[in-house]
Amino acid sequence: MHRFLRLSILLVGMFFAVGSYATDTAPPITTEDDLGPQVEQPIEFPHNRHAGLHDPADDADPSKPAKGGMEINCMYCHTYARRSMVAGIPPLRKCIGCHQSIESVKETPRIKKLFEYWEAKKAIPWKKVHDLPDFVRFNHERHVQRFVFQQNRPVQEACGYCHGDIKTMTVARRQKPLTMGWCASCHQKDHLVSASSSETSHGPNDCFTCHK
Amino acid sequence: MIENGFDETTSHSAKPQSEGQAAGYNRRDFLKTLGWGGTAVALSGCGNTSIENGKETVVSYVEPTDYQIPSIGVYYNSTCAQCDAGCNIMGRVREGRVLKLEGNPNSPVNRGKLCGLGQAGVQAHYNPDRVRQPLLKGEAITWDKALGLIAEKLNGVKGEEVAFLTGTMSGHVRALLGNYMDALGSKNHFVYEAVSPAVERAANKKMYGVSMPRYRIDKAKVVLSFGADFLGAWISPVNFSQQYAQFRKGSRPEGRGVLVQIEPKMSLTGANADRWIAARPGTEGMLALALINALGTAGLSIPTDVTAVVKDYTPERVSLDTGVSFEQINRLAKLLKERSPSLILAGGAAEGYAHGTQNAMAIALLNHVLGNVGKTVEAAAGVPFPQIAPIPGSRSALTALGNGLASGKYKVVFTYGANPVYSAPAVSKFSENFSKAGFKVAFAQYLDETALAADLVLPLDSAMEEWATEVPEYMAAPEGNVGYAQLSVRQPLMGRLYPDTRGAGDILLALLKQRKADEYKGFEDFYAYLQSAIMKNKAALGGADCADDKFWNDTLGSAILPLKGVAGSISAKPAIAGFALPAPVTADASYPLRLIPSISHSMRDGRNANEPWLQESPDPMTTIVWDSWVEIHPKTAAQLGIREGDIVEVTSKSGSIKSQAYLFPGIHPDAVSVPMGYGHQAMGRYAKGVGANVFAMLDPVYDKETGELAYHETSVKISKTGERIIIVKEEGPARGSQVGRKKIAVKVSADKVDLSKEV
Amino acid sequence: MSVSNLLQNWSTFRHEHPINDKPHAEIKWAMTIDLDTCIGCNACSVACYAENNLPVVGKEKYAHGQSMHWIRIERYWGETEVKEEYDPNSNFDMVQQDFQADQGAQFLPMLCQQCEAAPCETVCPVGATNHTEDGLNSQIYNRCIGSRYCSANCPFKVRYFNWWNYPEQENAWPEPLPLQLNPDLTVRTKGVMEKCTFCKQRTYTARNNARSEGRPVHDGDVQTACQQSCPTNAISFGNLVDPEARVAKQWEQQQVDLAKEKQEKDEKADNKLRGYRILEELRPYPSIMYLERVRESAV
Amino acid sequence: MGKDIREDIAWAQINNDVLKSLENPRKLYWVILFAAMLVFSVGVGCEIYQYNVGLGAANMDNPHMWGLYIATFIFWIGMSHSGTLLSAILHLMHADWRKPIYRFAEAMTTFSLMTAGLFVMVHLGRLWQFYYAVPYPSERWTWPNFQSPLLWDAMAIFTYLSSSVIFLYIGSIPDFAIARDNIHPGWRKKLYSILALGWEGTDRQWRNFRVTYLTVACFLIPLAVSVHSIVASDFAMSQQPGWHVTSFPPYFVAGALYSGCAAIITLFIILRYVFKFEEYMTLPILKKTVRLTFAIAMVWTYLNCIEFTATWYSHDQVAKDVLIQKATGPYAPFFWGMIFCGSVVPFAMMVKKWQTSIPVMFAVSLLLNVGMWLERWMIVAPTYSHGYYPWTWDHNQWPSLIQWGIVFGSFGWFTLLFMVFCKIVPSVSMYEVKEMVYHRSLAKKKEELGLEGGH
Repeated sequence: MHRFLRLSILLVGMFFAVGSYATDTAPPITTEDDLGPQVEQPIEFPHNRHAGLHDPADDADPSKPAKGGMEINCMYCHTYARRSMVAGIPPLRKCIGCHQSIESVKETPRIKKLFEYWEAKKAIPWKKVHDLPDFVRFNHERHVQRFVFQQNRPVQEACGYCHGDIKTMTVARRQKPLTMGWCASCHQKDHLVSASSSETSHGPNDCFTCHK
Repeated sequence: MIENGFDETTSHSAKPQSEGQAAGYNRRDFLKTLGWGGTAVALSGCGNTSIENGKETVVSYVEPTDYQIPSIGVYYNSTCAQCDAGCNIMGRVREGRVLKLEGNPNSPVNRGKLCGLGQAGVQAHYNPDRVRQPLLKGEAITWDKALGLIAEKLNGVKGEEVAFLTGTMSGHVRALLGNYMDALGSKNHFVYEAVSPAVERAANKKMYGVSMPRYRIDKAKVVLSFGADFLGAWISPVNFSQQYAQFRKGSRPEGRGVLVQIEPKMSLTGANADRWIAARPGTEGMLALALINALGTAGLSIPTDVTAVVKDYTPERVSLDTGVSFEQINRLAKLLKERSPSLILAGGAAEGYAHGTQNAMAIALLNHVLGNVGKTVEAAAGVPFPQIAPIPGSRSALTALGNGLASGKYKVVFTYGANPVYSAPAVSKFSENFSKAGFKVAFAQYLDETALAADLVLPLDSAMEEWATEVPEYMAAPEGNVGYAQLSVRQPLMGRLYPDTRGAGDILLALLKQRKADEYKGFEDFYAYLQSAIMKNKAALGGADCADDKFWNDTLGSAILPLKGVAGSISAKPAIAGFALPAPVTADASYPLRLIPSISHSMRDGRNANEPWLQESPDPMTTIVWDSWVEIHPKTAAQLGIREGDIVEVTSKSGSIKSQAYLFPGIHPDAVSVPMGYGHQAMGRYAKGVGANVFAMLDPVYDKETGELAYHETSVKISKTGERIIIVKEEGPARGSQVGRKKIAVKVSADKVDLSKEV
Repeated sequence: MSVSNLLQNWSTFRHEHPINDKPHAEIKWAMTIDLDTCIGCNACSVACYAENNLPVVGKEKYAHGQSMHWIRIERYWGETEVKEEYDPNSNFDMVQQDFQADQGAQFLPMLCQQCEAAPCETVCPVGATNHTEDGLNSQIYNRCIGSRYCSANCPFKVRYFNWWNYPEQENAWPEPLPLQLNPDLTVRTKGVMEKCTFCKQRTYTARNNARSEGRPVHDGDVQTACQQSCPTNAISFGNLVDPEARVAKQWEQQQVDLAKEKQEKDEKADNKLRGYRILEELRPYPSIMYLERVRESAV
Repeated sequence: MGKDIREDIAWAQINNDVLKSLENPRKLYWVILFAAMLVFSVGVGCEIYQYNVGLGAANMDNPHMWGLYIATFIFWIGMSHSGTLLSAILHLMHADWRKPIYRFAEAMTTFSLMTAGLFVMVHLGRLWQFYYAVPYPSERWTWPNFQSPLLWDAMAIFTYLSSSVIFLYIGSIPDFAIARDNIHPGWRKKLYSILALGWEGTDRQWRNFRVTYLTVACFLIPLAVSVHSIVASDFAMSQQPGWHVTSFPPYFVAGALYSGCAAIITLFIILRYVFKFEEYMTLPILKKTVRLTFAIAMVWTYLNCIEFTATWYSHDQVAKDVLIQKATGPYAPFFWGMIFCGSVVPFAMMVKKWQTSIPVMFAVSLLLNVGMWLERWMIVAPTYSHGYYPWTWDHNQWPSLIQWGIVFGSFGWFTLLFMVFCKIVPSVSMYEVKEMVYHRSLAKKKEELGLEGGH
C-alpha cells in the first residue's frame, strides 16, 4: 500500500512538474546560427547593407566596397508601419529614388534586376516572410506607436521584438516563433505606457482583439 | 481558417464616412499603379494553420501614392447603375479591389444610403458569368474584327434601316449615341424600359405641366398613395425612403405623418402604411374623384369646374364600384381635410390599365384640390444641356421597334441596356421579329436572352470599370435649393477584370470614328472625350474660377457636378377636361382573376437576376427566395382548394406560367400576383431557370393615351397541377410562426405615444 | 502560470453579467432599432453579406434552413386577434386566413443581440465565444470546434453554423467573386459557428484611429454596415457609456436599463415609451433596444 | 420455470464450459461478427463522407443544431449504467445472483461508453480540432471553458470509462489466471499469462484483490451517478424550454439504469443462446433481472410524470408549449411511442409466466430499448423545433440518411467490440460462479443437516 502511495505521489508530482515546466518556459527562440527558414526572394535584398551598423573601417578608404551598413531607419522603407496595420513593402520608386544616383553598385546583378523591374513598371513579387494565418490581426501601427513613439525605444529594437535582428541578415528570415503563446507571453507582461511615465499596462488579452 | 488570399489582409478600413478625398491624382495612373496582379484568391485549407514562410506574395506598388496605404480602404465616388434612380455611391477600394458599395453622404439623391439592389452592384462587377470577349455567333473574336464587321454591315445601309434600342439614357454616353445616330442619319433610337413610370409622366405633364415633379413626402402630413411603391421600387426609392424617415418622425414640425396606401396587392409601401386599402383593381381614379366629392361634402371649397367633372362619382356609388366602404372614404376625406399639406401619389398599380392615364390624372387632380401643388409637389429643375438630359424609357418604344422589325425595315439593330427578348410579352412575337433583322449587335454584360439572339455580342465594362455620366430623371435637391440639378459621374473604381471589355462610351466612340474619323480622332478613348466635354463647359458647371486640373480632380473626387438647373414651372391650374373612367370590369367567367405582375424590389425587370445576393435576399412580403410565386388571397385559395406550396398554373389569353402558390393576406381577393424579373432562360448560373417569367403571359392591352402596355389588364384563371412542394422561404414551413409577434414585434397605437420628444 | 491562467478563466473572462462590479469602462457598444421607420427593405441584410463575407447558400440549402444571414428581416402580420395558427394535424399549412393586412405588415430585423449575460458564452466548451471589454459577444472562429452548444442555448437563434465548406467545396464564390471578399475578416470554413459581430472590424478601426489620435471614440466614428445602408436610418449604433452618443440618449429617454431584466418605466397611459428588448425576461440583458412600431388608428 | 445453477456442478466443468466459449468460434459467431463489421463500416463510410463535406450532410439546420448524434450519445451513456449497477452496486449489496452475468454487463458498460465517446466526436463540426476541449497546458496559454457542461461531460465520461476499464480488468484477473492455466498453448496462453499479472491465488493475493475490487466498486458508484447527472446538465444547465428542468439529473440516471437493464436482458438472452450458457445464465437470474428492470421502469415513469406535471403547472408557458407540441405535433408518434415502450410495455414484466419466457422477454427488452432511444430523441429534438423564438420554429426537420447511417453503425461498433470481447475475456466470471456454487452448496448442506441460520 505504501509503495503504491509513494509511486502515485511521485507520478502525480512528475506530471505537474513537467506540465508546469513545459508551460512556464517560453518556447526557445531560434539562435543566431539558426535564423529560421530561408525564403527565396526575387531579389536578394541585403538588409545588413541598408540597416546594418556602420563599420568605421569603411571610412578609411571610400574607394573599397563598404563592409558595414548604412543604419537606415526601418521605417524609412517600411513606411506604413506607423500608420497602418501592415508595415508594407516600399514601392519600387523608393528603391530607384536612391539607386539611380548610386553609381558604385549600379552594375551589380541585384541592382540590374531592380532596374529591369522598374523599366517594365512591374511590381516585384516579394514573398512574405512573416506570414501570420489569416485569422490573426496584427497591427503594426499600435506596436510602433507604443514602443517607438511613446516609449522612445530605438526603432530597430522595437521592430526586433518580433522580427529579430534583421540588420544582420541579408534576405530577411523569420527568427521569432510568432506563435500565439509567444505573442501572449509578451502581452501578459507589463510595459511602460510612455517614456515619461512610470505607469504600466499590458497588452490586450481579449481573443477578439487579435482574431478576426 | 480560410485564408482569403490577399496579402497584407490584416487591416482596417478608413472611416466609413471619409468619402473619396483622393483627389489630386491622375485617374488613369491610379489604375495603373495599383499593381494588383489579378491573382486568384487562394482559399486554402483551414484548421490549425500556423506560420508559413514564403507561401504568399506581398502587395507592393511600383509608384508610391500618398492616398493609398495598404490595408486601409479608400472610398471613391461614383454613380450606381443598378436602376435608373441614379444614386451617388462610393466604393471602398483596397489593394486595388473594390470591396463594398455605400451611399455617398453628399448626395441629395440618396444621402449616404444605398438599397440592397445598389449594393449588389459589386456582384454585377465580379459576376462569374460576364461576357469577356466579343462574340460572333458564340465564337470569340477580336475587337478589331468585331468593329470591322459592324462597319462592313453598315456599309450601304440607309439611316432609316438602322435601329438602336437602349434602356433609359442620359449624360455623355447619350450625347455620343445621339451623335452616332446623326452620323448614321438614323432617327431610330428607341428607349425602352420594361418597368417605367411612362403613364405617370404623361399624366403629370397634363396635370402639373412637368413630367417628373419633385415629391416632398418629408413635408406632407398625410401621404395617400395609389399604388406608388415609393419605398420599394418606384422611381427613386432610396430618396423616398429617406424622406419617409423624416415623414415618420414625431419631432418634425408637422408631427408624425400618416400613410395610406390604396392598391390591390400589398407592396412594401403598403406594408408600412397605417392603413392599406385594397380597392378593386382599376378603380383608383374613381376613388380619387369620390374623395374630391367627399372633401366637398366635408366643407373643403372645390372649384366649380372640378365639381362639375367629379359630380357623377359620388362616394356612395364609388363605394360600390371600388369595394371601399363609404365610411372609409369619408374617413379618408376627413383626414385629408384636417391634415394639410398632404401628398397624393399615383404609381404603377393605378396606372397599368387601358385608362391608366385617366386614373393618374384623377389622382393628380386630388393634389390640386387639396392645394398640395407647390407645397408637396414641386417643380424640379432640369439640366441646362438638353443633349445630356435623360431620355426616359417606355414600353411604347418597344411596340414601335417591334412593328418596324416585323415589317423587315431594319437591317442592323443595336441593343444596349435592354433585354426585350426576355421582357416582351409573348403575343408581341418580339423575338421572332427580332430575328428578322439582318444584323443584330448586343452590347451586353451577360449573355442574356437578347444577347443570345444577337449575331454579335460586344462585352461591356461593369459599372465599376466604365466612364460615364448620368443625369437622374427624378431630380432630388438639397433642402432649400429648388433649382438644383446635378450631373453624376460614373468612374472606374478599379482596373478592368478582363482586358477585352469596353465601356459603352468607348464602343460608341470607336463606332463614331468609323463614320467621322476627323471629328473624333482627337479622343483616344471615351475618358478623353468626357474630360474634354466637361472641361469645355467648365464655367457652366460651376468651375469658372477653378484651375483646370483642380476642377477635374474635384469633379472626380465628388463625382457630383451640381448645376444651375433650368427651373420648371408647375401649373397650379390644371386643364380639366372630362374624365372617362370606366366602371369596373365584370369578371370574365373563364378568366375570373386579375393578374397583378408585381415589381419585386430587388428583381425589378429582371436585369439584376444574376446577382446571388439578390436571389438570396428574401422578398420582404412573402420571404420567398430563389423562385417566383403566385400570391393568392386565402379566401380565394380556399374556394379553389389551393394550399400553400401547390404548383398552380396561371393562364391568360396570351400564355401561361406555372409557379408555387403562396397564400397572402395582402392581396385583393379577385386578384393574383406574380413577381416580375424571374424565369430567365439565359443570363447566368444564378438567374437561369429560377422561377417563371410573367412578362410572357401578358395580354396586349395598351393605355389609350400613351400606348403603354397596360400591365394590370391581364385576366387569368388559375388551376392546380396536382404537384406540391415546400416553399423555400425565410419563414420556413412552420418557421416564421406569427405566435411571437405580440411579444417580439410590438406595436403601439399613435394616440398612446408622444413621439415629439424622441431623440 | 498555467494554473493562474486556469483561475483567470474563472475570474476575468467570465465576470458576472451584467457587470455591476466592473462596468465597461470606456465603451459598451449598443444598438437601437426603430421598428416604426424600418420598412423591411433588406438593404441591411445585403450590406451584411457584402461586409462580412457571408456565403450565398443557394436554394436547396436555404430550404434546409442553412442560410447564413447574420441579420434577418422577420415579417409579422397585423395584430387583430387570431387563433393559434399552428395546426398540429397539418403542419404544412399555416392557416393564414385570419391574418389581418389592413394595417400593413410589420418588419423586425433580428441579429445577434450581443447579450451582456449571453447564454451562449457560458456553454461553449472551448471558450470560443467570450465577452469583450467593449461589451461584444465575440466569436473566435479559429477556436471553435463546432459543438453548436452556443446556438442550442441561444434564445434568439441568431447564430449561424457553417454546415458546409462554402468557400472551397460548395463554390459559394466562383471566380472572380472572391475578389470582393473583405480582407478585414476571415472567410469561415465548415464546422465553425458565426454570427453578427457588430462589425467588429469597423469598431476596431474606429478605436484604433481614436487611440492614434489620442482621443476617445466619438459618436459617429463608427457605423455598422447595416446602419450605414439603412435607407430610413432605423438603426442607430454607438457607445452606451458615452452620454453624448445617440444610442445612450435613446436608451435613457426610453428608460431602458441595460442591467435590468424588467424595466420600471415612468409612463402614462397616453404617453407610453416605445423602447423594449426582446426576451428580456430570460435575463440575457440584450444590447439591442427595439422601438415599437406606431400605427395610426384614426384612419 | 427453469432451473437455477446446480449446486453440485463441478468446478472443472465450470472452467470447461466457460473456457469453451473462448475457443473455436461457431459459424453463428462469424455471421454475427461479419454482420457487425458490415454495419459498422456503413457508419464509418457515412462519417468519412460527413467529415469531408461538413455537417450539412447530417441535414441539421438552424435551429436544429443537434440531432440524432446527441440523442444516441445519451442513449449509449445510459446503456453503460447497467454494468455498474450489476457489478458494483449489487456487489456491495451481496446479491449473489448477479455473479454469472455481471462480467458481460461490465463489458457492456465499457463498450457503450466507447460508443458514446464516438458520438461526441462525430457530432463536432471540426472533429480534427477536438483537442481544444481537452484541458492541457498549452503553448497558447488557453484553457477550455470550465463553465461548460459539455466539458464536464467529456471529463466525466473519460473518468468513467477509465475507471470501468480498470474495474473490468481487475475483476477478470483471477479468470485470466484460470484461462492461462487451462488453455492450450499458443498466443492466447501468452496473452493470458500477461493479463493475469502472475496471479497465483495465494491468500495475500486474494486479500489484496478483494480490497482493491471493493474500493474500485465504491469509487465507481458515485461516478456512474455523476456521469449521467452531468449529461443531464448539458440540457438542464441550458436555458431552453423543455431542457431547463431541475429533475433532469435523477431522471437521466433512472433512464440510464432502465435502458441498461433492458440491454442486459437482451444480451443475456443472446449470449445464453450463442454460447450455450444455459447452465449459468439461468432463468431465475433472468427473472430477478426482469424484476429489477420493472422496478426501475416504474421509477422512470414516475420521474417522467414529475417532469410533465412540473412543466404543466409551472409559469413557463414556453416550456409548456414545447410539451404540448411534443405530444400533439409531428413528433407525437415518437413521443407516444416512447410512453408506450417505456411505461406500458414494462407491465408485461409483471406477468409471472412471462418473466422467464425467453421470447417474450427478448421482445420486451428490445421494445424497452427502442423506447429509451426515443426518449433521448424526444428530449433533444422538440425543444429545437419549438424554442423561445417562434420565427425560427421548424417542425419538419428530419435527419438525413448519413445521420441515420452513423447511428446505425454505432450498433455495429458496439456489437463488434462485444463479440471480440467474448472471445478474449471469459464472459462469465468463473471464480465468482464457483464462489456462488460453493456458498449455495454449503447452504444446502446446512439445510440438509437441519442447521438453522445458514447465512
